[in-house]
Amino acid sequence: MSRSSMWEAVGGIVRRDLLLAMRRRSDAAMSVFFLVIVVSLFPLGVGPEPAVLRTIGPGVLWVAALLACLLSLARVFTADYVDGTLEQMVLVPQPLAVLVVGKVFAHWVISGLPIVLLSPLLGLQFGLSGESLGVLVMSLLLGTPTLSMIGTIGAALVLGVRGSGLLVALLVLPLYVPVLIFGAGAVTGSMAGIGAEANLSLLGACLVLSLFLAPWATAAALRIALE
Amino acid sequence: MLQAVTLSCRRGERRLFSDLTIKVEPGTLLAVVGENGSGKTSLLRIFSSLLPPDEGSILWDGEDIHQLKELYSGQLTYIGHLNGIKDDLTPLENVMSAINLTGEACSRTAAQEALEAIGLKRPVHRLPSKVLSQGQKRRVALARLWLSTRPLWLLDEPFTSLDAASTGVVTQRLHAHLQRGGLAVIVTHQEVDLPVERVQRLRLTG
Amino acid sequence: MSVNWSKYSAPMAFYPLAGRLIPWFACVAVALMGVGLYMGFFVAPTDFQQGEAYRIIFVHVPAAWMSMFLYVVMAVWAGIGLGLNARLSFMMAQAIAPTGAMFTFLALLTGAMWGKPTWGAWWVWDARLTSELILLFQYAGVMLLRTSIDDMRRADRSSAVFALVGVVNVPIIYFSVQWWNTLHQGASVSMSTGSKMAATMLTAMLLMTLAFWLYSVAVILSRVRCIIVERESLPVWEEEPPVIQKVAEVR
Amino acid sequence: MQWGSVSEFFAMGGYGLYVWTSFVVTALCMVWEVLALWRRRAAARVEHRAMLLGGSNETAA
Repeated sequence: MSRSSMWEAVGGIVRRDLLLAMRRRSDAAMSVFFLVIVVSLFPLGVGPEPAVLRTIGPGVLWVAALLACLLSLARVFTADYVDGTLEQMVLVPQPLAVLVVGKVFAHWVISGLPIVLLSPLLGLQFGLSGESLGVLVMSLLLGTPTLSMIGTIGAALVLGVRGSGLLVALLVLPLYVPVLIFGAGAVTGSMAGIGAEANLSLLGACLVLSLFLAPWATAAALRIALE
Repeated sequence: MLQAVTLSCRRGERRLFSDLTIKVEPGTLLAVVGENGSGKTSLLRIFSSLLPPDEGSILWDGEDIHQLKELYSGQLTYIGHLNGIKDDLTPLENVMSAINLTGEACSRTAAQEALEAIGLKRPVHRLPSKVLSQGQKRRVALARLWLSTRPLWLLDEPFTSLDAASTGVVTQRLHAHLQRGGLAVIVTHQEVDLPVERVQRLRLTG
Repeated sequence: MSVNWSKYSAPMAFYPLAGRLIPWFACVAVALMGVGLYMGFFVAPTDFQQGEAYRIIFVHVPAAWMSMFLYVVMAVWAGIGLGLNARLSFMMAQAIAPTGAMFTFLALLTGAMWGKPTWGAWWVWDARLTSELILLFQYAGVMLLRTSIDDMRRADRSSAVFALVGVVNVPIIYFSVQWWNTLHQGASVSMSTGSKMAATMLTAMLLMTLAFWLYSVAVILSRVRCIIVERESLPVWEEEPPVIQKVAEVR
Repeated sequence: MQWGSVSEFFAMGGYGLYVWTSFVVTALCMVWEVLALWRRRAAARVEHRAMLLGGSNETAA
């Protein structure tokens, strides 16, 4: 149970999940495509008025990012649950919550990071200025890990439950509200010229809070799901 | 030493077993037999600490495993009814990542030797696991036994879909484990070809 | 044989106790509600700003308070259940959820009824109403998670974990929406009438809150009795408490 | 007492619709909840009797 063996275990999980994602690149690409499509639908629905698009841009981008994260949640534990690797993960001599952080990190790299990297392009579609694009990337960089953290609680709770896809949305979306408010607020704030720092630091606070609390809840939910 | 003390378990309304007390000494194996649905797998999962018993407790060297928590996990190798291998990874990657998960380093050669020991030839090591047969997948899972240094092995139907030769190899490995003072609990519907004095049988009637 | 008797006897011992308490809570609740309504409609004066519409707060505020309070109580029972593995705690949590959700719904509905004449809009995105809405979703989540899981033990524990996560969430939501409102410089509206409130208004509101609380206790206790009967498949005892000794023999 | 007549009381200074909807819906919800619980209890009782008559008298297993 030394520290090095803990890193070995967490690193092992991250390496394995990234390797699996490399083998199935289409899975990771799907949530990105989803994001692009959803975001592109809005101008078609609302109309091409640049002023309107600029106003709704931050909210639309953030809601779409949130939904893309939600869609990818089903993948976090389901395969592990079905093939038995989750049992193995629960039965290792390291604290489960720490391993969960590894799982979440890998999940974020696969499904959250592409969203962050793609967001400036999508922001251009909505006529966001250079500075606002920077804030958008920054807010997503701070916010999407929180979304992954919170989302895995829901993913663990609904493991193997019938109708889990819809249920996880119902459980997780209310928990996403603060992140959405601060994230979209940061971009709106920078556009309105009142600065994004306060919102960004609140996003950071959310990340820290979720980093401390969510893994324990997820670990508890996983143990319950495996009983 | 592994002990079950006044254990009882029920799933839903059904009582699987109650007031079960049993002791497994170092160097011996407990073979749990019984019909389908008699609670064999539940008992093994209770031993593994995955499933808390409704009553009673499991003691490892006299201490309750739910107090020991991760310390107990560090004592056991559990191979369940599910193989715990990834279809998209090769057998070699599967073995290595399974060992990594337990917090130990695993060299490529060690993993290769383990896979060869259970009769999986080199060319197979590099195929994606999804093309393997059921028996081959089971052997990939069991290859971990050749890398395990843990004193307690918990195996759920280890011989399922194995041919006679592989069954013999796994039995030999079990024997070696017991001779080194290891313990094992296995769920099986087959006879285990081990010296009588090392095997204790528990029949669950359900 | 060392058996944790408390685990089994608790729901059984609780059943008759709850049965004896329910009529008292129910009667006092009805009486207080009567007094509260009388105070609210006949003693409390007309508000000079809002006219008679303000009288909605005599149901709105108690319903909103109860919805939050019951959620916290539910989470506490859920936490006790997870910590001590006590079945009665999970049953209490299960029994509280529907009543809590009902009060949340009522708080939202009466909030809209109050908002329309006062603000001119059925719905305003202020921190309180938004938190109530999210609270309703969380109650729905707890109940749906429970009904989606067939294994009773897992249903208990999973919904308990979610209830506890929700407790952390609601204050954060409240704060974040308030923050968001200042950013958007929305109407700084608030449902409390603050210090302007006449003493009789406050009395009526507190009486109604107390009445709602007692009503909740009565309803929740009687629901927990139903749950005990359904889940333990035990007889519906009329008067006599069950003889635990005898049950022990059967087991 | 600020009400001149019964109709004035029901009018609630022009806000009758809002005030009475709030109170009536609240009352209906509570009555409905109590009735639903009463029925649930009755159902549990009937089911239990049926179980006893059905011969399975393993009450506490």
